[in-house]
Amino acid sequence: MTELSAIELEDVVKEYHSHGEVVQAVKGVTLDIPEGEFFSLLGPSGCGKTTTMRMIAGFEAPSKGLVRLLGQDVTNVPPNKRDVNMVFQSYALFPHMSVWDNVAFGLKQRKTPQEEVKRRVGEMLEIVDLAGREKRMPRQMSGGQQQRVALARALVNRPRALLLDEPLGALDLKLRQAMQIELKRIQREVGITFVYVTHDQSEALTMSDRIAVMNDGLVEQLGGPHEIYERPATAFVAGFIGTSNLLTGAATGGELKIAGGRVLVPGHDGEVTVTVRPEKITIGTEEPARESSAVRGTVAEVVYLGTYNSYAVRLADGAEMTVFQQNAHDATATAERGDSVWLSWRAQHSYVIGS
Amino acid sequence: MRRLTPYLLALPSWMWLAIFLVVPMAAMASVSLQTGNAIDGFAMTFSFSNYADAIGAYSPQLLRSLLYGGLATVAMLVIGYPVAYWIAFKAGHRKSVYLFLLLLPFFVSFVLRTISWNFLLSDNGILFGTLKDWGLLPADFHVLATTFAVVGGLTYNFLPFMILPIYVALERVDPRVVEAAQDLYATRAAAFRRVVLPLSLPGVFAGVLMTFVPATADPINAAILGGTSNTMIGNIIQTEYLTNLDYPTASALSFTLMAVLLVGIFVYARALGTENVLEAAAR
Amino acid sequence: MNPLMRGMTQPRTRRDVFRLTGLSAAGLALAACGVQGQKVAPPKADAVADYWAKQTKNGKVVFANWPEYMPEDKGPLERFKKDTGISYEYKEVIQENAEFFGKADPVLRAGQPLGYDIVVMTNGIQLQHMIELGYVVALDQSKLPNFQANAGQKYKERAYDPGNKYTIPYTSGVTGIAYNTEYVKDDITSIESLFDAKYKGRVGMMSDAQEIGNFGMIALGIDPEKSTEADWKKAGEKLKAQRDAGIVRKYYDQSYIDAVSKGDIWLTMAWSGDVFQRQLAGEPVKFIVPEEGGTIWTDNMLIPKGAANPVDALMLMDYLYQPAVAAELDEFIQFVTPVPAVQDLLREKAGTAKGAAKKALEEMVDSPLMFPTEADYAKLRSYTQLTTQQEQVFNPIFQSITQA
Amino acid sequence: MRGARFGDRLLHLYTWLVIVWLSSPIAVMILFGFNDKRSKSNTTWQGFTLRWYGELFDIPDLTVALRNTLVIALVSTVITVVIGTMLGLALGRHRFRGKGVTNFLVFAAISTPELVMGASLLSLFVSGNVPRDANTIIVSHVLFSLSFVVVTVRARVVTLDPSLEEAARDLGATAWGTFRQVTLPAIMPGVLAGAMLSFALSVDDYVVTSFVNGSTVTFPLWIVGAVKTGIPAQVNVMGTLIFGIGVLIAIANAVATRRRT
Repeated sequence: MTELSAIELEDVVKEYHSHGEVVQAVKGVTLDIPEGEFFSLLGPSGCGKTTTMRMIAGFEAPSKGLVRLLGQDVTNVPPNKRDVNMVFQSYALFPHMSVWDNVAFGLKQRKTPQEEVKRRVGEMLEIVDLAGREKRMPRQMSGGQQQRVALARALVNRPRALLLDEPLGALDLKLRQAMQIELKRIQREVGITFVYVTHDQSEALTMSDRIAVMNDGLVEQLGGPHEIYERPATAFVAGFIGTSNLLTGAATGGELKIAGGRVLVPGHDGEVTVTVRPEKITIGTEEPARESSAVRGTVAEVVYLGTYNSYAVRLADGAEMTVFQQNAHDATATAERGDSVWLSWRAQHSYVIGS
Repeated sequence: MRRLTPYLLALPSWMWLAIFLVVPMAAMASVSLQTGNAIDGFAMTFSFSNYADAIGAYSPQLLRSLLYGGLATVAMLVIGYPVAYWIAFKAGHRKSVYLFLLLLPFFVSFVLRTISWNFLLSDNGILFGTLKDWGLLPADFHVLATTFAVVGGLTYNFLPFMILPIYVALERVDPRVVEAAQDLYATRAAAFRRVVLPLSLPGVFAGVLMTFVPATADPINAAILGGTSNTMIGNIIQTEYLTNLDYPTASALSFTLMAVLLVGIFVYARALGTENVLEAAAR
Repeated sequence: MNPLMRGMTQPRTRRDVFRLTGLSAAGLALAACGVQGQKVAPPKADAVADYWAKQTKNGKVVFANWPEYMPEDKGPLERFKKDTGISYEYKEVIQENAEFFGKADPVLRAGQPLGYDIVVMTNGIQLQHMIELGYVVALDQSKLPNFQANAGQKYKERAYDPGNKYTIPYTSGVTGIAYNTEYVKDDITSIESLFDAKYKGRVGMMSDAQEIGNFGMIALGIDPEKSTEADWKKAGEKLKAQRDAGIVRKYYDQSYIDAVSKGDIWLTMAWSGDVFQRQLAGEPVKFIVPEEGGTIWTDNMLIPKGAANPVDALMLMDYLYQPAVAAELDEFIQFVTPVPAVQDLLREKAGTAKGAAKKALEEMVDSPLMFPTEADYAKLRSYTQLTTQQEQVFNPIFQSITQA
Repeated sequence: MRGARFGDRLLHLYTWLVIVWLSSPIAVMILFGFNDKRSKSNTTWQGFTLRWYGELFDIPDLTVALRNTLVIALVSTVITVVIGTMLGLALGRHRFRGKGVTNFLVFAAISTPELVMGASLLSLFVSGNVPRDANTIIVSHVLFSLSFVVVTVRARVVTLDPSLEEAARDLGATAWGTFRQVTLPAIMPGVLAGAMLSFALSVDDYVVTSFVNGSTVTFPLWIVGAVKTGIPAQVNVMGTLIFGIGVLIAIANAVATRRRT
């Protein structure tokens, strides 16, 4: 990689001491985030993603390991001397300051000339569409407006990287979707590195260039959205990102026998875990051709979801598989509850985890 | 029902304040305009000169009280703020324990505390006597019967009333707001000055109100710890009322004191930029 | 019915409650009738007889006194109960004359009973007000046989209550000079020592206008009892010069005794009983009556107006004049008893006692602070008697010094 | 970061210094509760004894006075906290007519010199023919503590997020349930601070009490009276016990919170 790394974490560990016990919140994370990337830390709550970000911001000192910004070791540099800014989950706007004063805070702290402060704050309020509301106090604004103030307050400083801690969590769905696009647009415009912490996988997939999926203090998988979705490195990732059907068993001669059917796993032998995305599966009443993976089952539930139908199909051993079928032609379902059906999918859609 | 709620909430306190404060105060206001003496009786003469006479006679004590009260308040603020700050942000789940410890000496009667101070601060007592024996202090060094002792006593006796409201205000400052300031390049000092301090001002205001006012009116510290020229206005009111039975003068002085304090609080609130003084006064 | 009561008993609408102004008006009305004067002429002799003729013994008495003025086992009261069958309630509710008067005045002025049958007050302005305002029941002299028989002559001739019309003494004390013998090596004999620049910053004076005024006058050779306004002013000037020269450390209330025994002040105006207790505790303090003179004060028993059990009260007051009872009381209080026979009784007791108790009793018997000699008494002056008008001149002269 | 930690430690030490300073006269008081004094004065050390602890309740009036003080403080604190919190809520949350006057009265109650308050209350009780006893003391203590509770509670209420209460109502809570489960916990630090102040003010008060006590004697009243002839050592012991019980409560509290977390 020729580009300079905006943020590097080198085997970073964070331990807390609580009543004589040591709790590891982050158990050794190594990351290398190039400049200009939209990078997401994705994981369930308590996985260590927020702690990791707070170490980048400087609010927590790592117990072990190094943090580098633009190649410089900042492990022991306080947050006010780090050229990164943060958008807090609850925004953390200064309740006693107007919108203008909130946004101008960072510039004033850096002794920016007054004229420039005026110009840049004005510009930034234009960008986030808050021009004309400079005198408002935070508590007089809606959640979406507060969110934009928080964004403006961080971006106006033109940081080398912007850290966002679940910034859209408090917004309603429509607004959240609009802001996702907005954030992406702003990121492209200002061209700075975004590190985005979220537990919402669709948000991460929509916006990120790369995603680090974290679980229990460790990075389980690091890669682009497509890679993470299509080729999950672990069962956890497969389960956490989207919906997955997990099938396990011993394969012989590139074929895995399961109750009521077979899964083709060319080139694999022995114990395997296979993941199949529900939208890759075809549901039908005829037995499919030999070259497909196929399994028999009974429809347990059909849910109409507008653009597609979701089927829950119970296999002979009691396991359930989820199948999505596009409503491409008409809205009538292929099968009803209680019908006996065949599920089939192509060999390349069976992804063997860890391969 | 909704519209009645505030009235219902305020009603018990209103009754209390109306019956036990307003009525007696009105009576006192009337007394302050009367003339006469305890034996022959007092008559209402609308003698506003009572005020002029009382202020004329006791302006040195009045000014001294404001000075001592002000000094003590500043001292309390300087001493108490860091304590409130530490408890609010750093004491974790032991906050209430620390607050309790700070207030505990005040569950023991003030007379006992004062007697103990007298003993501790005695010219040749266990503290100064020892230091004098070691030659660390001149023989005629003394703290009792000085202005310092009076202001110190006021500071001591009202300190918890400064710490508690500041603590209450600081306790609700979101720590993330402080982090946000640091994230935006503010040093710890700047984050304190620009964010924590302004957010704690309502508590500071309440603390100043709760300490400056009673400290200025207090007669006890001056009587016990003061010397020959430390008499405060509270002592004068006490003498006029109890010894001289000059109820009009005592009442006039009390109202003057309250008026001066009210003006003082008003000016202070303005200096803080509070729009509505009475709102702020009750904050 | 007064306006407040009316306001509280009548049904009212919510609106009325909010009308603070209305209540204020009630307050004004209340104030108007709150401080009426009621100076009374001394009751005629037959009125006194009439009053007492109507009273009967009720078998109980409520005694309001200062704390630590009665042995913890309440011995004298218990014996009174046994001898007379009169039960007692003893309340230590008086902490200061001024404060006690301050809270008794509105009650008595409103014609309500104080709730006590006997009250103990020091002679001085407040006691004088009590008498002048008619707050005190005139005593039936015929029912005070023990007092007549056993009280010392001086205690029957008190200027503030000639003929014991309203009060009889409970105990007495002397105001003189106390000094700390660790710091003052000379023998103090004169009141002038209090004005000596040698003791700059080490002199304590009393804050009470009467006490300090008396000492100012005694220092100038003026008898306070016969003083005039011009004398007060002269005394005021002398005391002001003393203060301005930095001689006085502080104007004290009761707290002077701690200050002098710790050495914060070296010499001070003082009350005899306080000093004697410190001496017994082994503290280096000494009390003298200055050769120019000192003052004598007395705590007096009186029956407040409206008392429920005046006959029983009078019986108890007189009972305390039995020498044995007075001795028991004095042994505990250690001030000057109005019953001279106590000295012999305590001497007898010392003869049979042993060890530390014997030593303590012997010290008491020999102490001029508990039993002043005739020579001591000769030097003692009483408080100035002031009319209300005079008081309005007298008090400011001295308060302007002590409360600068 | 290391500098910050050092600063915190310094402040921690400082807080303890202030606590020690505030408690230092109590140390002397505790010490002299063990003084084997022979006379009535208790200012010079005359040897160690536990005698006063054995004879703690030998002065019946003093025992009664202490009990009175504690009962009065408890009752008046409860009343003050209840009605003061109500007014604090009204002032902090609602707009209503008479708010300005109320604020003024709250200020006036703080700024009235104690002596004036005591004297005027006595006049009121006398005029209204109200007998003076523990009840009138409680009434007066509520009066002078009220403002302190109102001010601390109100300071807390003004920053309370109203949507919290709306959320509770939305989840089916009754008005009272909302108050008990949402509002009250949220304003609790203010209420507790007010309660502590109120209790301390009541236990400590001398001036106002001395006017409205009738024949009821409280601990401070008894002590002030006893100063004239020397305070018995039992007073020190009682002060020590009050202090000791307080410290025990603080320790128990600390232990309990440690267990919980």
